[in-house]
Amino acid sequence: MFLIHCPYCGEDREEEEFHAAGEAHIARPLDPDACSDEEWGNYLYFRRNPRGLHRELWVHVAGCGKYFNIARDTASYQIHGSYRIGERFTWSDAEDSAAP
Amino acid sequence: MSIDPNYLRANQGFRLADGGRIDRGDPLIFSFAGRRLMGYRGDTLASALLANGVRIVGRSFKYARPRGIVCAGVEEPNAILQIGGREETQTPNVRATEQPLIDGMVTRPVNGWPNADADLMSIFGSLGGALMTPGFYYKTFMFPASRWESYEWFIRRAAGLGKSSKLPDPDRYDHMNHHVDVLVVGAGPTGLAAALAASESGKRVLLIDERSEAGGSLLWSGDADKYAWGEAIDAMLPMQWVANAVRRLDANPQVARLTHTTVTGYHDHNFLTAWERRDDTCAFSGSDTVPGTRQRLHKIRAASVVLATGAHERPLVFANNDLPGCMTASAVSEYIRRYAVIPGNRLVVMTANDGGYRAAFDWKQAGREVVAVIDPRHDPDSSAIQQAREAGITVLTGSALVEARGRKGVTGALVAPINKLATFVTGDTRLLACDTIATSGGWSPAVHLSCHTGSRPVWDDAAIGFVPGPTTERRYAGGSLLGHHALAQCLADGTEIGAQACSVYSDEQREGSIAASVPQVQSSNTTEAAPMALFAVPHPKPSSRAPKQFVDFQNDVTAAGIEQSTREGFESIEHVKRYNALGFGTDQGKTGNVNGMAIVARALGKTLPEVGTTVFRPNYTPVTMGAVGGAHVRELFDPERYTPMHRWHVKAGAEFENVGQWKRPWYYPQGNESMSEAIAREQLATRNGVGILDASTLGKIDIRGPDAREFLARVYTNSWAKLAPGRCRYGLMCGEDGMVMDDGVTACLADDHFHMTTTTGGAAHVLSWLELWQQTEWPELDIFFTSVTDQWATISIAGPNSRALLDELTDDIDLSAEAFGFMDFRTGHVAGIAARVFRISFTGDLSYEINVPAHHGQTVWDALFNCGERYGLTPYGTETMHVLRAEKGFIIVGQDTDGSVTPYDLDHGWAVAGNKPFSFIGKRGMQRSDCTREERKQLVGLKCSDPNTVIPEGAQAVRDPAQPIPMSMVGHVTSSYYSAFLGRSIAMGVIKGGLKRKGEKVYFPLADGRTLEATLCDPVFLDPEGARGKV
Amino acid sequence: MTTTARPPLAHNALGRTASAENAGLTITDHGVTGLLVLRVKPERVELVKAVETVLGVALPGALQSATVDLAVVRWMSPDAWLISLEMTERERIEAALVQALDGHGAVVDVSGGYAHIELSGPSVLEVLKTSTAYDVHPDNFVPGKVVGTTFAKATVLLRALGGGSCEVLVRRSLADYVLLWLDKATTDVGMRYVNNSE
Amino acid sequence: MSVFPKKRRFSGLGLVKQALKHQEGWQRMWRSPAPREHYDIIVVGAGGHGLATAHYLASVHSQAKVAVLEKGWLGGGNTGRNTTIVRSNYLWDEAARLYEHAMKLWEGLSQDLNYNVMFSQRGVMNLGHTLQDMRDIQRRVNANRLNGIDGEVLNARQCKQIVPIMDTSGRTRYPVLGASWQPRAGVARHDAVAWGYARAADARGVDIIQQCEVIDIVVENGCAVGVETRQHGRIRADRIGCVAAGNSGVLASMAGIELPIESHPLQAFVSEPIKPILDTVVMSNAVHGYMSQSDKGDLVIGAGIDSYVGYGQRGSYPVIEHTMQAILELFPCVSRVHMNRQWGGIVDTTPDACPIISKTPIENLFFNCGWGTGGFKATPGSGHVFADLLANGEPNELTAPFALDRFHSGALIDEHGAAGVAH
Ligand SMILES: Cc1cc2nc3c(=O)[nH]c(=O)nc-3n(C[C@H](O)[C@H](O)[C@H](O)COP(=O)(O)OP(=O)(O)OC[C@H]3O[C@@H](n4cnc5c(N)ncnc54)[C@H](O)[C@@H]3O)c2cc1C
Ligand SMILES: NC(=O)c1ccc[n+]([C@@H]2O[C@H](COP(=O)([O-])OP(=O)(O)OC[C@H]3O[C@@H](n4cnc5c(N)ncnc54)[C@H](O)[C@@H]3O)[C@@H](O)[C@H]2O)c1
Ligand SMILES: Cc1cc2nc3c(=O)[nH]c(=O)nc-3n(C[C@H](O)[C@H](O)[C@H](O)COP(=O)(O)O)c2cc1C
Ligand SMILES: [Zn+2]
Repeated sequence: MFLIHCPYCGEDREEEEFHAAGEAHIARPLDPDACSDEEWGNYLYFRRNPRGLHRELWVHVAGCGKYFNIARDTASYQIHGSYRIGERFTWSDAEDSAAP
Repeated sequence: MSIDPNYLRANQGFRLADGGRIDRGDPLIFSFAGRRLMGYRGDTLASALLANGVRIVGRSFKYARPRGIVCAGVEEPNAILQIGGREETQTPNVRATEQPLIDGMVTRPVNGWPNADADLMSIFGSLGGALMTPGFYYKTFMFPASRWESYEWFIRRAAGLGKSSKLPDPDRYDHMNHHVDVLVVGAGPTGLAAALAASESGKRVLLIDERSEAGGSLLWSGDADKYAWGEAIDAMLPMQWVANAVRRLDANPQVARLTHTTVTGYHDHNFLTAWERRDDTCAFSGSDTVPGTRQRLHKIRAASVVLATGAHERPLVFANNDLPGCMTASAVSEYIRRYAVIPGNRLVVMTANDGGYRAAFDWKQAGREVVAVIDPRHDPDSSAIQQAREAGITVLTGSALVEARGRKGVTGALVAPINKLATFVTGDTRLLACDTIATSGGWSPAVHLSCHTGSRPVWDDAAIGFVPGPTTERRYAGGSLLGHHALAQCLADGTEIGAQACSVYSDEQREGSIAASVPQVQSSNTTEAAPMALFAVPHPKPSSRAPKQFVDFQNDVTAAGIEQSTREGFESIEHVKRYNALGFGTDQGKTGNVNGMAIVARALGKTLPEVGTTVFRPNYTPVTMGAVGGAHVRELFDPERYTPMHRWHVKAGAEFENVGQWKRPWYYPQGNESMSEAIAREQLATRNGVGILDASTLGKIDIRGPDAREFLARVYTNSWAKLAPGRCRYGLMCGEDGMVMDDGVTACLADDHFHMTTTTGGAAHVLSWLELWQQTEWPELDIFFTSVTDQWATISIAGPNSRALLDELTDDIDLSAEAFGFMDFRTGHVAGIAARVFRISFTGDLSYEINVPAHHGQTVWDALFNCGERYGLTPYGTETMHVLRAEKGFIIVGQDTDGSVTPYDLDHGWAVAGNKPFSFIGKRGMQRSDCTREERKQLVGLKCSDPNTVIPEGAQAVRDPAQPIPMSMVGHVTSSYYSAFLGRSIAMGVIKGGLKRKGEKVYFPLADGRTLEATLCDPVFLDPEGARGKV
Repeated sequence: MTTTARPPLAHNALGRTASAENAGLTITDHGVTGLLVLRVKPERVELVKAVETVLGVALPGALQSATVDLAVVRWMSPDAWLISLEMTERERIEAALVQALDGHGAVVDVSGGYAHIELSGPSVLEVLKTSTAYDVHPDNFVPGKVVGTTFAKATVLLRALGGGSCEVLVRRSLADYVLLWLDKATTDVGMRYVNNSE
Repeated sequence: MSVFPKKRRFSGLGLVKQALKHQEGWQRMWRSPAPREHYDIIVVGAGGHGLATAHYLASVHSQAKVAVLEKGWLGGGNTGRNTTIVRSNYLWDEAARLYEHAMKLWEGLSQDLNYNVMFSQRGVMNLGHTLQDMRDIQRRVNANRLNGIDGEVLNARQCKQIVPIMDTSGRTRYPVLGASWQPRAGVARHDAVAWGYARAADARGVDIIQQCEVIDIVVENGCAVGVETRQHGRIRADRIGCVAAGNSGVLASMAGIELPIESHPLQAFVSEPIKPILDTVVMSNAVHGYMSQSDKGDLVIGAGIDSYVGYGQRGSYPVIEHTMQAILELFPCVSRVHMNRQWGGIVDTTPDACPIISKTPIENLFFNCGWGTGGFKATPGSGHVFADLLANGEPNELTAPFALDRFHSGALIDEHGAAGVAH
């Protein structure tokens, strides 16, 4: 069970207080109406789903109610950082080249 | 009990006259397989059985061979018993070696018919033994195919260990959360030293051990001893040192200690679970007193974890090594020293290391005969051997015990000389008469916990075992767990890692600079001979032809079976595990796994590290399901949410419906009314007079901010730009895929202030959906959402008399049609309470939704009833609400939609404003090519040709009922009722191309053989002009 | 017309008002308390200032609370505070806050939406530890600290009070569940229920 | 017609003969061949689906030069860690047809493979706890029957008759209102399925290469031409079919494409073995847990997925805990039984809870994945239809609806609503 740092509460909290909300930084196309079915489908459903470093969106439902991002390794489950919406996070590793 | 205790006491023929950590003043009487026996407080069930000379404790799983107690701790594979005198407390598969003896306890073997001593199945076992090799099932029982089910019936009945109760468990379980700086697992010398060192930091320390008291292996090796291990710690006898350490720890308020508590799982980010056995006395003694909490699961989050879990002794693999009387060497010592129980009279020891000699010394000291110690090492030189010889014990080096003899227990040991590598027998065998065989193949570190988070153990040649591998957790290990068997080393390890573990916070304290002093060991043990890596003992015959050599006792896995599987291509240790069920038992292979791996390595010509281990997973030892569930059972399984008027509904005799976590009144039967009668009555009363519904469960969200309007326009499909204060609007909410997700009415309180309602079940999801968009996508919008679901009691009154009724209770709201029109919203007072009143309708009739602060809900509800009688005020529940709305063709999201329905499919195109400037959520999704197909399933009304027949909900529609199966289906019924008001059945459903096919017929072939016919129609069955609501 | 406000626990399934002798846990039900949710973006400094003037206290930071004569202000989220005050003061303060916010932020009356209870007695720590995974050790959960967390299967706002006591604010509809939970959780230590709502 | 020479066929008599020879005469069930340089078809992943694909490629399509590459040991993925529920009572026509196709193959599988996969048609019960559950059950059972799939709707009393240990008293937090019941459904011995397919495919000349991890897919001019492996370097092939379950996304990214898939941990656990108390499979969406009892006696219990992406073959503890509570809600008598072991798999979930059996934007590269939490039951059918796709290069009637393009057109086959837990 994860111990997750909420960047708003400023504390490490138990996973049970949070919900995972999928891959982070998936921007809504600026002009949806101009998207092809394919572009729209990609936005809706297609994901990087990496084995390794992953930026993802979580929400502190039982706590402050805020959405935020965590940078986590999906293989080791290690969390490398939590950061607020709008902030950026970079791994010291160059390994993260595939990231957006 | 009626039996004379003195008689029972005298029956403990294998109890030593003195010694042991038992309380002879507290005799406990228990039964095993129907026999009454006696033991003492401090005994385990196993030690008490041995004291009474019980040798056979069960029959083996596959071959029904007699089995006895092998170990003294959690690694025990055989002594798995059924406990419980009453049906509701029947507890299967309890390890006798761990279970404290309880007065009045009723115990039985789990297998054996008519009993374990004389099991008839053993006849099959020995006959079938030759056939029932690995893969047996996969290779047979295939013909004829139809017979498999009956074969299986027999297989299932033969399998399984104990039996479950069939009555609900009367006991209570709970959970306890902990946050500590240092968790120390294991209270042997290593763990105690670690806890002592850590406790000096002032940090929070938790020390846990599965045994009934601290001390670990010192419990069987740490008291006065005149042989090689006459050790002292800080000039105290080891067990005195333990007592002293425990005193110091208990005096420290920052230290907590749990005994009889097993750390069962090590999860990510240093989260561990520990299972505490608190109180089994009531359950097992048959007493009727109300029990407290039987077991508790501790959930521990630790900044760092110290593992000091020690090691398990490996029995050697030799022919017939499963005969009762074969034990591990340390178990023999533990029974003698800790419990004052001698498991037999004549002992043969076979050990590949010096430690095994202890069993011989203890045995001799207890005054019994040691026949010989067999040591496979050629000319080892150690104090142990010297002292053994000095004590007159025969030591045969360069030899092996190749086979045990006996039928229901050991009667002899076959011994032979072997080569230096211990790979084959080099000379003639010799039979030694004995009744007990103690073996030690070495020690397997208890790496289990260290592996649970995915870390793989690594082979350590010096330890002759797997030790914990690298991890990303803050985890420290020491002592026997690292293969360090010298007591001084264990204490040094513990002190060091204890200090390290608590210094992770402060940089200046790194690397164990806490000045805890290492307890000093004084020992007379001077020379040690290197242990030998021996696992399976050679036999004059190949293992396929020798008597069975057991590796995993619980699953009857043999050396020959393992070799056969490698021959069949099962080369991965994981395949071997699964093909043989090696390590699959309740002991998870604690004694058998490494031996099994060694046999695989031998068969494949690989090294043990090349073969590797299987994956260790929780649980370390099995945990009751009740403890895992904790107190969240029965009425606490999931919260029940109540509306402010809940108790009134209960008193009014309502039947309730579960909607999400809410309890909603479903209908209110009166007298002997049936459900349909009650609903008909509620419907008619509402349509003709006035009905009242508790709608407090609706989700309610207060939305405020200058950008509220813009936001609503983005998340709803329709337009919000022109909704004036004081007005309400219905909205559909879609996902980005264009599928309907929720609906509800939103009122405009002020230009920048809205009151949104959602479905009961969708409330939480909708709020987080709004937050998601606002927080992550449009943070620039100045707007706030606050859940006010619980703040407002919502009372809906519907029916032609609703205005008159409400008028009685309000002075400051003008209810006239002109002043307060349909879809208007007003604030004012109802029954003296400040209220928000919406004139909206889910029934099609004149209707008001009164919202008052929840703490006044009951007051207003009562006030309505106070003057309601003359209007025929009738409470109605969700079922009537469903009928009333269906008469009007109003949808229920989740019932009439299922995640594959767009607003257009619902013919709700009117609620979609395609020309809004912002491409609202769902707009693009509903325009995808498949979502605009002509022949999509669309919501229509359905009129059954027989007006008295209600088409079942979920009935599937076909156009041609005569077609053969598989039929081509065109849709299904989503809502269907008998409308008492219309005097006929009505239904809605989604039908392919339905909107263009109104007037056509569809058919519903039902499971009961009937085929119903219905005509597609408009879903508004009542008052299509909407006149009733607008009066 | 005079009415009686019903506290959230008034219809609890247990109907428990009696007291157990030597109870390990005492539950004090404060009944209906005036409660306002205040929403304002902390970066809108001028609005925060105005609000603070109304309350007479600075808005507390993460996981903190502030107590003044008038009210207790609890941090809920970076842009949300829960203010408890006398019912009689609620309307006045609500209006003043709305005015201070000048069309931004939000003030929402949630007085009816919560049960407000207090846990005290020798077993509080033990009961909290069986009920929440939050670290309630007094080293961490110091008086005045406010945390949103799970309590059994409900979501609550906990505030540490002096003397090892703890305030629990839970949504009204879940209050009976929480009480039932506490009743079972005190099987070994006993509990006492005190209705302090008038 | 068996592919096995008489000597290698398994039979009761053969067992006796081996017993007389002290089991020394058993032969390998599959070879351990060195890979060739080139294959007509490479199947990546030796789970049940991949092995079944190879078996049917060889037996139905007479494809001889086929290799199955497996990074670990065959059957060690989700095939080796699932709760073995087999049923075909899916809601939507497309799904129902596919799973029923599999069900028919299950019914003769032991004989087809000459390997007893212990397929036990003991029935599967899906409980309903709310009125909406019961509507959904009615809808699904009606659809099943018209699709020719067996199914019945049971009331609570009938449920109790079949499962006496279940609490149907109505006093539970979420009372059992009824269930759907598919008598032909059941369980099978998961490992045996992998082993049986492997043995049969091997006998027909398929190379099963274990300890051979694909680390890259070689794409030339938009066309897949081979794979790079960690242990054996490059192996070329005319067509490549990826059947890697939870690792599908990783393989896709090797080819430079994304899939509508997220890989989540799915956990399960077993009790210690006990005497028979449960003769069927019971599943419940609403309280979220399901349970059966294996022939060995352990209660096999499945959980819901963890909500995050995870490749660790383990999930979080609360999921286990909640599942256990659900099981105790339904079966309060098993509370004193001990839970022995828990584990996790990596399931490839799609937005509509239906598989992807499809061509890809890369020529000659095919995927069979997205079976998520419920693909064991499809193993024979999945292999059968994927073999067809690989052999012909074009989808057939059964596979066409499961192509990738549905995620663009919107023609999803949404099994979420009606089937919920999709095991
Ligand atoms: C806990 C759990 C319970 C389940 N319960 C059920 C159930 O009751 N009923 C049901 O029908 N389904 C169930 N499922 C789902 C079912 O297990 C899977 O859908 C099914 O087994 C998938 O089979 P597969 O052959 O596609 O995948 P797998 O068996 O996972 O095989 C994929 C193989 O690909 C290999 N591989 C991956 N990447 C590479 C690479 N790069 N190179 C080489 N090889 C690679 C893997 O090692 C693996 O062996 C459950 C799943 C889990 C985890
Ligand atoms: N060759 C030998 O003679 C030999 C071999 C092994 C050990 N020893 C002796 O054993 C001692 C080793 O000390 P140690 O402290 O490392 O080990 P230990 O075996 O003394 O103590 C380990 C303790 O951890 C407990 N434990 C293990 N797993 C647990 C779990 N999951 N949850 C709760 N408790 C758990 C055990 O019950 C035990 O009490 C030394 O005194 C050493 O001399 C000697
Ligand atoms: C249906 C089924 C039944 C199982 N029964 C047992 C069992 O009785 N004992 C056991 O130790 N493991 C059992 N397992 C679990 C396996 O030991 C193992 O945990 C699982 O296959 C996952 O592999 P891994 O743990 O090696 O990663 C069972 C697995 C399945 C799928
Ligand atoms: Zn937070």
